[in-house]
Amino acid sequence: MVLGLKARPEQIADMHRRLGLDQPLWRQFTSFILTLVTTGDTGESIAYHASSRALVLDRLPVSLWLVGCSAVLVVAISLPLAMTAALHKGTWIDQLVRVVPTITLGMPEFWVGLVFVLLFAVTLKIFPVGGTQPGIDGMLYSMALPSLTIALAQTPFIVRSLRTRILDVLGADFVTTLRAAGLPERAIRRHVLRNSLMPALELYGMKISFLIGGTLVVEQVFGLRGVGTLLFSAITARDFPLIQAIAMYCALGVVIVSTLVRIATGLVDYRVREGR
Amino acid sequence: MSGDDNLIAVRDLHVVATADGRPLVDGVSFDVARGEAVGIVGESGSGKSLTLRAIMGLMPEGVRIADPAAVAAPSARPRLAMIFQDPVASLDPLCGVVAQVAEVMRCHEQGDSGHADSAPIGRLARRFSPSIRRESRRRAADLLISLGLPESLREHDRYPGQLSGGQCQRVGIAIALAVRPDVLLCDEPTTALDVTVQRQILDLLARLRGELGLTMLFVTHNLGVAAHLCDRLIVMHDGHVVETGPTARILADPQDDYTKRLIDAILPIPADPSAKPTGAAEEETGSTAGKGKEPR
Amino acid sequence: MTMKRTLAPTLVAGLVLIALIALAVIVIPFLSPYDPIAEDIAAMLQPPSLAHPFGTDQLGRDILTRVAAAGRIDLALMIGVEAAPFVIGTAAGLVAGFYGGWPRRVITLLSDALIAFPFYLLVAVVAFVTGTGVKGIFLTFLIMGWIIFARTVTGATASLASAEWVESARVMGFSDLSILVRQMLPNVLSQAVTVLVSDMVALLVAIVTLGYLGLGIAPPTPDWGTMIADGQSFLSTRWWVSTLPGSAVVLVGIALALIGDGLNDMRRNA
Amino acid sequence: MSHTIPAVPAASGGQTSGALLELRHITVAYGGFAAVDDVSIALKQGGALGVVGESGAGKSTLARVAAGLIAPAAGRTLLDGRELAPIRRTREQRRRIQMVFQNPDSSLNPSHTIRRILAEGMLLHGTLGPHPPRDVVDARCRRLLAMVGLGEERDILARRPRAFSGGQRQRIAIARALAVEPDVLVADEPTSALDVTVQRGILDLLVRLRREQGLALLLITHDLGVVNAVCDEVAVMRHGQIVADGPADLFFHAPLAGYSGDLLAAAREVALQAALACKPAFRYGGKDLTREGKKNVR
Amino acid sequence: QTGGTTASSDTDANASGSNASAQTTFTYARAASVTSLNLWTEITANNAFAIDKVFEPLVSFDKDGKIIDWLAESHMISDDGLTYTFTLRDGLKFSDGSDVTAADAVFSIKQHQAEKDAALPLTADIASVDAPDDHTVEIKLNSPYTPLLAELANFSNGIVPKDFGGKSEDDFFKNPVGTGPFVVSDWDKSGDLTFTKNKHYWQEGKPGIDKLVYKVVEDGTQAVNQLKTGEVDGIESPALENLDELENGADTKVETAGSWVTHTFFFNTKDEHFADVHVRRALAYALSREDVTKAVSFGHATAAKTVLPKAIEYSTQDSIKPVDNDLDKAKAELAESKFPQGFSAKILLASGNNAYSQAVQLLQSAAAKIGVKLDIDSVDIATFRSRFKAFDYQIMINSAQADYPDADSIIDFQADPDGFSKSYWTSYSNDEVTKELKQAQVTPDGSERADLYKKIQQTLADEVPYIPLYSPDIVKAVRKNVSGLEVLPNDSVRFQDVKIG
Ligand SMILES: Nc1ncnc2c1ncn2[C@@H]1O[C@H](COP(=O)(O)OP(=O)(O)OP(=O)(O)O)[C@@H](O)[C@H]1O
Ligand SMILES: Nc1ncnc2c1ncn2[C@@H]1O[C@H](COP(=O)(O)OP(=O)(O)OP(=O)(O)O)[C@@H](O)[C@H]1O
Ligand SMILES: [Mg+2]
Ligand SMILES: [Mg+2]
Repeated sequence: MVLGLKARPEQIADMHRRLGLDQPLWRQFTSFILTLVTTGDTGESIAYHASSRALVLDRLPVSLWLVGCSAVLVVAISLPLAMTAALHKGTWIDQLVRVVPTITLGMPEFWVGLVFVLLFAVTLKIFPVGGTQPGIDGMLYSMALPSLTIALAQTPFIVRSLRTRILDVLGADFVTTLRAAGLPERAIRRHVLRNSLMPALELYGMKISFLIGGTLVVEQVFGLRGVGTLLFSAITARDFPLIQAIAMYCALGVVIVSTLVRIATGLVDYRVREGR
Repeated sequence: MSGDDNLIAVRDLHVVATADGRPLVDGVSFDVARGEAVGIVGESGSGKSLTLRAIMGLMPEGVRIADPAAVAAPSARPRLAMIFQDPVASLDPLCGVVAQVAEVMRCHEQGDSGHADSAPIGRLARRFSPSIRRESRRRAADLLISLGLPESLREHDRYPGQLSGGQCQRVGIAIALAVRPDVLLCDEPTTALDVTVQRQILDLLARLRGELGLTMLFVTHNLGVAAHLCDRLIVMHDGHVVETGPTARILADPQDDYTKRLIDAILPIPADPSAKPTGAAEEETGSTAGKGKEPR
Repeated sequence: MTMKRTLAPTLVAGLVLIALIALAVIVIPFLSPYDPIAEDIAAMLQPPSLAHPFGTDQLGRDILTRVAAAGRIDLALMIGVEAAPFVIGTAAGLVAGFYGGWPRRVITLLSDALIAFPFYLLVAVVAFVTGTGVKGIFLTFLIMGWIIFARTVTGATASLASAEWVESARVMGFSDLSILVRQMLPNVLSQAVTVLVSDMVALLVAIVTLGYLGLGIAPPTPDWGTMIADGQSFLSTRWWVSTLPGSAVVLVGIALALIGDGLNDMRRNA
Repeated sequence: MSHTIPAVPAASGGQTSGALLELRHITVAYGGFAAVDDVSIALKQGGALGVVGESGAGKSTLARVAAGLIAPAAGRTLLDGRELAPIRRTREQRRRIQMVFQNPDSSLNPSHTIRRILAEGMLLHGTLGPHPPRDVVDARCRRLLAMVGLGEERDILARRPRAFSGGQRQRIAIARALAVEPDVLVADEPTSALDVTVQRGILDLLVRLRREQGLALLLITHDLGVVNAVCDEVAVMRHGQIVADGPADLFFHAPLAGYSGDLLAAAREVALQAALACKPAFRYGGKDLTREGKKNVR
Repeated sequence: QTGGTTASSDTDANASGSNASAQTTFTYARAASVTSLNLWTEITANNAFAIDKVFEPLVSFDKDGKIIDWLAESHMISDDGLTYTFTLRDGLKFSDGSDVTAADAVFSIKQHQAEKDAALPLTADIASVDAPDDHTVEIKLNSPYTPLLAELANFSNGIVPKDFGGKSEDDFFKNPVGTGPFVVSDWDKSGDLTFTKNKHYWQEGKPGIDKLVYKVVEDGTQAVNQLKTGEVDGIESPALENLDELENGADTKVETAGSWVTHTFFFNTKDEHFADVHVRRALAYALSREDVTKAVSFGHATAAKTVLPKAIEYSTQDSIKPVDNDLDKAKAELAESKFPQGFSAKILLASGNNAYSQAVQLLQSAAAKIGVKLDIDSVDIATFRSRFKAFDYQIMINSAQADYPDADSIIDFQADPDGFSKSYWTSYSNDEVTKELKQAQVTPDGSERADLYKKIQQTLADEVPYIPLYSPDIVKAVRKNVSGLEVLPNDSVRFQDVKIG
């Protein structure tokens, strides 16, 4: 927009001085870290004239919902698919489970998202086109398509590694023991799954960074007012303090999530619990 | 021995590789009578394990039984349980050993109590009821301790990785016993263990056989072990049974060429000069032989 | 000769597919009567037809020709950008897995710290500093890309490091470097390559997504990402503009995934 | 404190003179727990020491110290009376002490061909001179394989370890160790995974090399039958210490107390009956039982 | 047939008339959030078009850019062009119910003059602002300044209550009170802004809707889809490439107005290449503006021949002879230049704008035809702004927009080398042009002024400091059931006549 061109250079310089933007980048960064450590504050956003922490915290719920729903969906899709494929190894079911995620593997999230919107929201009108709706059920309703989009991008990796792992475990001696002991298939699957989960969880922990990164694009496509869209506008506005704040919260999020994943692996495997 | 008393009857069993139809087990037939202990010995790759697995109905991937009727039980299907070679690998590494034994116990009790539990609600209640879980855990711990595992298992469960090989093999035996089997199939259950532990396990199996009247089918490549435990031997070579008969007879007077070579290859351990020169006496002193000599 | 390990069928399928794609990408621009970057406004946004099998884009350029021309860039970029992280990550993983101890701790810490920053955020920040385009993509992948290789190779190496054949090589008198490169590497390479293959798809998708975010390759250089992104606003009315370049990405994805699967199968069955 | 086997003048481990390989007062600790605790052994040229003992006694650890794979917390290793660095050994020192590992599944690099596995050591040490032509290498590899009873197939050198059975792999590992013409062979349970007929072949070879080339053998096993067939000296380990050592004849014939006795008794119990049943001669014992045993090994 | 969203269900209720308390809400999808409502310091569209819903100036302009009286019932300009007299309407009230007096207007204008961070300062040389009585506002100038009336029509000259109704300036703009049709009710600075209708609005019976929601939908495609399903009732800036789809949609339509915007290639005449007029003319001849327009506008723009858009008075769009689309002449011009063999240069492009990226590619291939190699330097919008403002570019594409309906708005900004924009950061300087544009500022409207602007436009067209490309229609997409939306040429809209259903 051209409005904005007429801002006087003195004003800009003045604002930059006020916000410390006339300093070199590294100086800005160290002072950011210093204030962060000493006061827990992440500074003021240039574009929004508001506390960056307040901005991020305000957007956080939507992103957390999105990440949470996608994480759940990833598991809910991957586990049964991988299990089914492994149990039917070599059959057409297996091929199907292996090939279909391969197709989505090459589809960028924004494109899948767009197609979903056109299909399920615009044409079939099953889900909302975008944005969020109030209440828990409204949230779940609005998260359906976005989280499915993210989940689809993540599942191929998880399904493939999980399937391989389940196959390995299915061939393990202890499964034969349990079979020989006459345990029902359901109970055996539980044992197999628990033993297959570890590497998948580790991969999941690694992918979580991509998952959180993926929210940026998906929030954009679905018009969700989360941290991702905030970041996007912060980038286009060169709102450096805000970018720093978001990066920090993202890193915090990733650390928390990978800690949770580590705790989860600990629950699954006592060897992790005991520090191996 | 009447035919009805045979718990296992294998008739002309053929196992082939799925890929190329190569015969792996090529027309094996034998019976095992109730209460009998039969050993299968033979060269590596002769089809011993496959025969056992065929009886168990657990064929590994890549092979199949040509005629499934070959291993049909002659009378009512006996309960089978199996002990495997590698004691540690044959237990779920992420599941406590008491829990594993208890799970198998619960599963077989459900099966036993028949009609009353066929209702799904009953089954569910049984599966999730904490009291039933506690009870089965207690009995699992009892069983494990009676097999010589540490008392502390009552208080806290341990994972297979936290037990020694010999202890794991006992857990494997406990799992097999939790099935309350009529027939115990053992696939080289002691080769991975060192001699002292090996002897303990063999003693344990002999004792259980005496106490529970188990029928046993025992695969090994160690003729010594076979002689120690089995009434009768089946010698396999290249997918065929080459010789069968009472243990003592086969060892003393092998008929088949391969059996002869097998026995010939045994490395002897020089006899204890102080021992009484009779095999029978040796057997009676059994496991306490060492202690008897302690005073020296 | 039995030494020739038979190729897994999935691998063969993947290789054939990628060969076809490579062939198409190389040959089509030569055979095509159209220039991938010459505009023809009169022919803008035509649906697929005999003259333009993939239709034309907003500037009337033949999409098929452009998809092929873009393939050259994108596939070359994919390989070029992935090479350095692959080598660095594999080397780091070998060292970390083999020695354990502090080398492993340092590498784990470093990768944990980096992975805490979501990928696109990093791209954005790098684009901030270096400007958009290939440079930024390259730099970001250098920073982030090695991690997945390092982790995979670390795990694989560590599980082999105590194998007795490694000790045999020591006893035989081989130096550590020689053990790492000549003994260890061949055994972990296939796993690293499997990861490489699926990571290449991820990279390709990332490049495409960067195009969508406006941080990708600058026009007029045809690039799948920019093509898909440019066409996304026509998705409901002129589907071909974005979907057909998109299917090229999907096809490459399938081919690479098949190769990865095949390598996996071979590793497990060989 | 080691109990020496009675009725023989103490062959104290510490000061064997003229020994080819000597380990003195070796202690290896894993986080405070001593896997090997002040152990001394000595090997003469052409000698064969059998180390027996229960699982976890520290046998393999001791072997790894001898082969220069782990540095002991205390103790010295001497070759020809000269001290060896615990790990940083010269190439030549490495060549002279070779080791065969217990597990046939993991002792060969799965991605290398048999040719490469056998040849790389020879090329490294120049056993065949500098830059030997390929056919010379191949011929040497074939001779080695023939030595361990393998190698009729034409393509054998191009195969990879997966294409061999456990017993075959074990033999390839032995061939690889022997390829560089070592003076000492440390063999960690080289036959435990094999069935008796295959085991026989390998032991045969080891005995022959001892006799013909003066190879010194440190044989670790828990199979007393193997010790009886191959070794002239025995050391019994338990809890990281040598609890008994001495000549093999005495070990098998003198009545033993304590752990060694238990071990022997247990082994006899499971093994002897088979022998009893089929070989009356063993039962009544001619005086030359060990000789008898070794005669079987050919 | 409706998507079951808030807006549509409200509408249904309203249409049936069964529920008197039913609220009609108009949800307007916008790309950015409202961050401030301070009418003096704010300038960007996201804020300006919220401010103009709350505050209103004395005069305004209509759909065609014609100045009309607004809060003033009438206005008078003295013959010497030095005195402007405005008479306020009767019964004007602020949204809090208090009366609007001339004192409020005086306060507002003076406050604007005093504002040191003013974004659109009044450039006229004002001698005094007075309120002779409650209904009259009088502005006196030291020298004539013809564009004053147009400047006053700007949103930044809206009327606020005197002394901010007793509040501090900061507090006031957090919860502003104005005469506009809407009142801020719920405001998330990084998100949506909800207005409710001003019950005291001076236009009887208006606005026709109870609630106006500015909903932030950053992604254009997302906005289009939301409009299709009725999740929003209108889109502020639909992409041109989506227009035919929206025009022909079952539930959607578009509303247009002539525009004050021209998308333009700018040359940095400080650069050694583009200091040469022949180089600039060569590129202008090489390029076909018709093609650019066709490629990016989908029939919703006119190719620009001159710097002034057609909707602005004195534009010579229909008569001027531009330097355009003649490859032979292009080659000839280049041959005459200092770089007859061609050269290479970079086009600065802000990423994320599809139309610009297409246009740039067209210039690129046009240049290639005469041996000039142009590379595209695509950067984020913030970098873009700081780069061109530092004259750190060679060619860029940007839009030139009039803020108020006077030719001076554009000409002063784009051709005055001493203005703070230095001829729109091209550093273009032509003494003749400078002299003429200064003179046009003091010449009253009429043929004399028209002649001046005609000359200026021809010079600019010949010397090509920039290549005007196309002027897009101002387009708003709305649901079919929306009526009464007035689209303004500055890209804003008036909602007071809007009805749904
Ligand atoms: N899953 C399989 N697929 C194909 N062939 C198999 C498979 N399992 C076993 N075989 C083959 O079947 C034959 C018999 O195998 P089996 O395991 O019964 O031998 P075994 O007598 O138990 O030998 P060992 O003493 O070594 O355990 C072998 O030649 C083996 O290669
Ligand atoms: N890397 C290690 N870290 C910690 N403890 C170890 C390690 N390696 C071996 N140990 C422990 O050291 C002791 C001796 O191990 P070692 O492998 O030497 O026994 P071994 O006599 O060879 O037994 P086996 O007959 O089972 O091979 C064991 O208690 C073992 O658990
Ligand atoms: Mg077997
Ligand atoms: Mg060992």
